[in-house]
Amino acid sequence: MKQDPVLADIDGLTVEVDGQVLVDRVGLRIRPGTVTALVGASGSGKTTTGLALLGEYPAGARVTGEVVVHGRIGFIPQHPASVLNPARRVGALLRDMARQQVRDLPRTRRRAAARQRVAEALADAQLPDAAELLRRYPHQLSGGQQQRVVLAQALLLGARVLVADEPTTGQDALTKRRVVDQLASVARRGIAVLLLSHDLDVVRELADEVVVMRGGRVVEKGPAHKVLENPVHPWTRELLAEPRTVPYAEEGRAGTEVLRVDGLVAHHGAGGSRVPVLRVAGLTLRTGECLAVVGRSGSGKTTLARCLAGLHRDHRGQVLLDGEPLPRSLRDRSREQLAAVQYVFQDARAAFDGHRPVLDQVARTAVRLRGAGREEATAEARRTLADLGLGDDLVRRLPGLLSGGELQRAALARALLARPRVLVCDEITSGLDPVTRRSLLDLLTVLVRQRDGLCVVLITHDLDTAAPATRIAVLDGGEVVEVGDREQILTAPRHPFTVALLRASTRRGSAVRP
Amino acid sequence: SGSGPATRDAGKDGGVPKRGGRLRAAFAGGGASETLDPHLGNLFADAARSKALFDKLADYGADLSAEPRLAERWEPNAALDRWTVTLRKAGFHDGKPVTAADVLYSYRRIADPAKAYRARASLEPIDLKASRATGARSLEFVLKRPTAEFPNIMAAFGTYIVPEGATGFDSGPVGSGPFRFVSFTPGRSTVLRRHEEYWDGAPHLDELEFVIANEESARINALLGGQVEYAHELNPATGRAHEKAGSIEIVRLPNSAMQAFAMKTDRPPFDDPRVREAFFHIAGREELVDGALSGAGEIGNDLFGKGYEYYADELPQREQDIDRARHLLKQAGAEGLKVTLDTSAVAAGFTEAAGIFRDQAARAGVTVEVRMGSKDSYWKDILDSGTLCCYRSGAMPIESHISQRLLTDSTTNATKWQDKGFDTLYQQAQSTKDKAERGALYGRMQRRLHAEGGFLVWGFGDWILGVAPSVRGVAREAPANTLDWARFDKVWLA
Amino acid sequence: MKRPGRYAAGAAVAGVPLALAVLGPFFVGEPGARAASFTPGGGHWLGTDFVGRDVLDQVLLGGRPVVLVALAATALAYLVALPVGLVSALTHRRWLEETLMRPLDVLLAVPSLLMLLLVAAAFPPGAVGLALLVALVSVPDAARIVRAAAAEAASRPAVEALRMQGESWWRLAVGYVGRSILRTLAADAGIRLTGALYLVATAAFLGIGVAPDASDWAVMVDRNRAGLFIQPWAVVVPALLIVALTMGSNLLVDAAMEHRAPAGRTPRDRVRSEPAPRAPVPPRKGRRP
Amino acid sequence: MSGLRSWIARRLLLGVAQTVAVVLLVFVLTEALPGDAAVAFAGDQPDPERIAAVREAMGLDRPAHIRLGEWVGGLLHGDFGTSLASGRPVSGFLADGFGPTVLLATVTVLLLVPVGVGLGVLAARREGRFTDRLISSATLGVYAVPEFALGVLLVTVFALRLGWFPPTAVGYGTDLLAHPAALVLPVLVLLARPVCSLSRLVRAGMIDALAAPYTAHAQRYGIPGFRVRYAHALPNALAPATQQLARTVDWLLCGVVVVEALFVIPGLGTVLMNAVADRDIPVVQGLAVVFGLATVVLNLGADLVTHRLAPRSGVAA
Ligand SMILES: Nc1ncnc2c1ncn2[C@@H]1O[C@H](COP(=O)(O)OP(=O)(O)OP(=O)(O)O)[C@@H](O)[C@H]1O
Ligand SMILES: Nc1ncnc2c1ncn2[C@@H]1O[C@H](COP(=O)(O)OP(=O)(O)OP(=O)(O)O)[C@@H](O)[C@H]1O
Ligand SMILES: [Mg+2]
Ligand SMILES: [Mg+2]
Repeated sequence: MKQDPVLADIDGLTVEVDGQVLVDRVGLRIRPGTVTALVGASGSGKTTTGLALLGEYPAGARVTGEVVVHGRIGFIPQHPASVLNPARRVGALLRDMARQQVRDLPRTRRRAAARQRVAEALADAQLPDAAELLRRYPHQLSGGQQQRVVLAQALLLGARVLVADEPTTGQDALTKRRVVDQLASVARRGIAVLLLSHDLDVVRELADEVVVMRGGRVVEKGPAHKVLENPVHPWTRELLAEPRTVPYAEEGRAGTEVLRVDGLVAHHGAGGSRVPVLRVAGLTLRTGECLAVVGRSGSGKTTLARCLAGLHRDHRGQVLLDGEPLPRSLRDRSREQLAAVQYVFQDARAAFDGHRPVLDQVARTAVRLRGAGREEATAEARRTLADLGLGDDLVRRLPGLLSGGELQRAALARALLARPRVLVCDEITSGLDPVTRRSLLDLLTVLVRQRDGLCVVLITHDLDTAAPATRIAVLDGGEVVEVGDREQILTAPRHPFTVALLRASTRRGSAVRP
Repeated sequence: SGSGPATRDAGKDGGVPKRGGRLRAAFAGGGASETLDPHLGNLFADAARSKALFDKLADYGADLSAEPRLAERWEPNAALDRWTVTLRKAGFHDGKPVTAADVLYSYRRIADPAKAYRARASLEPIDLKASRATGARSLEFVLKRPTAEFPNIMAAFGTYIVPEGATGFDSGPVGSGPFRFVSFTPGRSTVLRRHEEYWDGAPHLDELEFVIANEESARINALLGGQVEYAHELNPATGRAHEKAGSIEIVRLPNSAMQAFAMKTDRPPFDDPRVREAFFHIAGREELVDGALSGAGEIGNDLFGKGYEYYADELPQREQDIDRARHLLKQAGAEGLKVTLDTSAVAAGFTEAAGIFRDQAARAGVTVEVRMGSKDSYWKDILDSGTLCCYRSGAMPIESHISQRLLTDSTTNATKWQDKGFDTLYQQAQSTKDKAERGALYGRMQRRLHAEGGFLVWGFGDWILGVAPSVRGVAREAPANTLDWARFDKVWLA
Repeated sequence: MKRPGRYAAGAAVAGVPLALAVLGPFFVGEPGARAASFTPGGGHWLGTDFVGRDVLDQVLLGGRPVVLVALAATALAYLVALPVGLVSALTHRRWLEETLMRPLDVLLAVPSLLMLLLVAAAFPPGAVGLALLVALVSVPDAARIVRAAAAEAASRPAVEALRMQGESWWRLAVGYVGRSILRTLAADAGIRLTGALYLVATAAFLGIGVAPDASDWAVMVDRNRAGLFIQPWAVVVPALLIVALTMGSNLLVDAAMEHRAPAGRTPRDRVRSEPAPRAPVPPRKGRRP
Repeated sequence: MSGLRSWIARRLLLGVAQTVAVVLLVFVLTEALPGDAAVAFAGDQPDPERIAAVREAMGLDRPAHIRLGEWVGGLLHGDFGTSLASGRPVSGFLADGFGPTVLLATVTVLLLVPVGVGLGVLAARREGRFTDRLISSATLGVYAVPEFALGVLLVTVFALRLGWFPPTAVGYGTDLLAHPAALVLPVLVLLARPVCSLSRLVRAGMIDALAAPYTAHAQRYGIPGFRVRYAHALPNALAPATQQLARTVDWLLCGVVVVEALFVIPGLGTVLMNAVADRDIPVVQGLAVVFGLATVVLNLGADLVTHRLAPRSGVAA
């Protein structure tokens, strides 16, 4: 082996499961101090390649090729919740890791030193005032907070190689900025970063090398500026195309009111530590419109969505469907009410039953909520899934065998099968490459425009995704600071927070357009 | 009767009795509600402790005849309804002599109707109001009717003599027995020390400790492990296992426990003597003894008290005869008879015997359904209800057996054997002074019972003890409940 | 990663008692006359038992009731415990949970001896009394274990998603939560089976269910204990068969449960104790075809 | 936190009600048993006149609810009443039985937890391999051997053959601590079954926990294997085992009749056996109070742990 500074080397890696090739002769070299970005369509084998560095492969996989890694690897998985221990407080692993690192110090100073390190790592991961956070359990964090905790773990580890699988998907624009800065400084410290991302802004900003994958193969690779500015492969070009701007909903087709939120105050925790995390004085959804909810990570977007869906009982105020108050808990909602308000979970992997094929699970919605026959439901599920780019052989697998983005689409399909009147989508595009995202949003557009009465609540961090919405609600610290038509919010934001948010997501060359 | 079997055995055991040492004896007990009150005792452990601490006026010999103890002599009047008893010179542990007043106090205490002491029924024939002390050591018992077997009353279970006025017995009971009190923890242990001035000669042992171990295997393990020197009440199987091994000695006290099935003679189907006889013929006694007693015992002949005084030896041994049984049942119109046999885990061998008998009866075309009862209330339950049940009795004189169980007014008449002629015979015997004549009367009674009684006595179980090899002077012939059973004043450690 | 031999050990061990239980009764001859109890030899291959019957015959006869009774008893216990445990884990109504679970706690606190005695006194011997007894004694325990195991699974987002789909309670409780805790349930049931078996023996002794001299391995073990040292076979053979049955069936269940974790990406060699590599890891080479 | 506190407070209140229910149930059960203290006292001399006299002397001729009421009245003043069979105070019975029982239970649990959990974790790590099979077979084998047989076997080998330990605790009284050797065999017998049930449950939970991504994650991040297993994976596997442990402790506290009898340890089990046999209702009721409280506290403890180990539960919609 030559004396080069390669920290991780993947050579001719092929991963096959049951004769199906997930990754085909992939080669990669990761050098200290550089960021190598792996981009590509959803399901193109990014995660599989990244996990190979960790020595993890799908169960029953045939692996050929060579993977060599020097030193310890940090890992930020696509679904951070999966690596957070549900029975332990968030701080437990961090503290254990820190303790490992201060073993050489005199006993008396260890505690303080360990605490110090944890605090630093958390700060680096953009989790300020974390002392309180450390005492929480993973489920008590928002999606973005979970992601940052996992990032903090990786930073604390002091790994020489960092595999970051979609590290910014769950973050708002402001936080994303800082995370990106943090990753950059990590790289500057000589750590090799393998960035698996759909977020081309992030890739643009961070990557030294870009590897473009499609269908398990590397279609193009090279220095970042070369690949991004002068893509050779048509697929790369497609990936880099501009985001859509066509509004989701038909303009000016002001529908009737479907859902109204009245004096909502939602709490988390129980008893004395019950804290209000969300206040919505009033919010109305009309047929045929699409409301985007944006805001910082942890601002209460998911909580709002869960209140609507009947998944968060602990709230005051009312959610009214057609003027009728909806029961707080979805257990008390009738089938019609359940079908009317559907929620697509932020963490798609956790929301599927690992034991049953995806197709079956998706089809069940139609069976249970619309009384469709089994066959009929399956056929419809298959159609909907296909519309979302998920082939038949794919959806007959167990959820564990699907990629992150694939699962996200399946989750959307599951909700769609209810023919909901209000569809609440929590970060459904975060795991998707621009191409897939575009087609998914196109589909949504078709639905909003065609299906009479459907209205969509789109929770997102991505202003590109939010921009075509009919209206946009901006959440900060649990308060709705601003709601308005897209034009107004994007061009004439009133609240300083909205301004900050917009500024943060302004990217090189192109501002967000109405 | 002078020297008891214990002293006889001491010679056989070899060597001259050695003084000293502490013997630990393991008994099954009654837990934290145990008491040292000799009149309250119910269990073997109580009986053994009472025997060590107290004395009775008389006690049973190996053949269940009464032997004088605190009473030196007894003499009836001609009508057999007044008995003069002379006490021997004996002292309580506190140095006071045993007097006639103590005896009267003790008997009156037992007979107190409010207290329901177990021995009260035994003392029933005595008119305690009329009885009186005639001197410091002599007294006259006035009886309600002629009672030839009055000495049996003085030897009856639980008729211990306590000092006049004694009430509390748990801390520092005072008796006249061979051992004096040291300590007592109910359900665990009782420690006693030699009473040097004991009238029958001071015990050889310095100290005697009764420890309670309810589980048989615990008793045998404690014995094998050297934690106790004497283990009371072992299983026949345990006996067999250790008999030849040599590490401990197995002592079998024969004829200790009568095993029987009791048929209620006052109700169908057993009100027909032919059915009773058929059942006598159904029983395969060897099979029952081998199976239910694991061979540790002898077969019975449907009579109580094998080997005891007055036992009707001459009657032919009854054998299993299924054909005859079938024939008798047919005669009685009881073909395809169905009976329920009550049993319970209350005594060793009961459930086993029930199962075996069920199979034997099946061969005679009788369906026996075995019903398990609660062991805590078994004796009460079978007394009046049911038709057929497992029955057991410890050793007692044949006369007591009859008076307690077979007379019209007997309190525990489990066979409901109520027969005027039989009662008369009994009264006749009680008014007969001559022993041989009396024996003849008992013989007549037993013939009737053998022919048509309600007890199907199929066997007599051995009482099995285990002792450490160093223990000498343990009686080998005394059935349980007799004088030499669980008697420790003649025991010594080699 | 299928190992064909993984069922072998369990099957081999459980096979003997199961075969005996199924086929044994066909090989029993007419019961001969009884011999003395606890005698070895004498034409009896395994000697005689506490009432002088042939031990071999008893062994051949005694398997069927054991297997049937223990299985039925455990099944019955779970039939009650599973719904109770799952309902209380899945409900968000505290009062419902308390109503279901607290009375069971009361049952738990009543000494089982007393329970046994009472059932013995109150019910005629027979399958009903026995079933009731085993249910009474095992249900509270089992329900608490089900409840504890289900608590985590019942709070997963997947359950929320199923609710969102309007899935039936059964589907949710049995299809998802039950399935997620299957391994724990299997472990508990496997153990409970053996417990039930000896409970039957104790009950038999107190007069519930089967006769105290029934041909039943567990009853044999219990009732022949007095003769352990003179005729050990009467205890040892049925005890060994019960041990084999317990061990074999549990090993079979273990084998069936092997790698039942939902498929997904797992490290090649599953996570074991080996510390993560610190120094350069040796190259992980895949097999070249 | 205070939500938890109010939950505990409510459970304790419920616990009092439960204990009352236990006492009532036990009273009814004991009353329902055939025979009463007088019958039990009469034994094989069930002379009806005598039984009636005893009944009167014991006050059993009064209606059951009056006797219960009197007993409850006494209990409110901290008086457990007096035993029917011996006339001694019930509290004495309880105090006597409590010492040995608590000692045995403590020693057993102190050994049980590390051994049971350790074996379960080890078996889970080696799932399907030789070690797993060995541990499973051995514990299951021991489990399937009845207690008395195991006890007799241990006594025969270790006490009678080898002479290492005394075969029973006969004659040692309540002061078992002074004779630690006498505790070894009983504790071994007591351990046999719980070790199996505990380790099987831990194993079952641990297999899934060890395969979970969070465990791999902790391991990947250089946490020593021991800590990964016991501090990170184990909590996810422990809830059912905790319930099992509570049941075990309950069983240990409420009287391990066979072991007490086999080794002559006069604990609460023996007290209960005798009291039931004597139909000594005040003693049985006294025990019911103790058992009821023990069960309530233990179940509450176990539920707290379960709650703590599944923190997400309770917030579900
Ligand atoms: N165990 C498995 N068996 C079979 N196919 C699998 C398995 N695991 C993943 N796949 C398939 O392999 C392909 C690549 O998956 P991978 O997770 O690497 O994609 P990805 O590039 O990370 O996608 P995304 O951006 O959606 O996360 C997907 O189509 C997925 O369905
Ligand atoms: N169970 C809980 N207990 C206590 N606090 C909680 C709990 N769940 C969420 N929170 C807190 O409530 C706030 C709002 O959470 P929510 O999940 O709604 O955020 P979000 O806007 O969806 O964020 P993200 O974009 O990161 O997903 C966060 O600060 C989070 O830490
Ligand atoms: Mg991926
Ligand atoms: Mg969120």
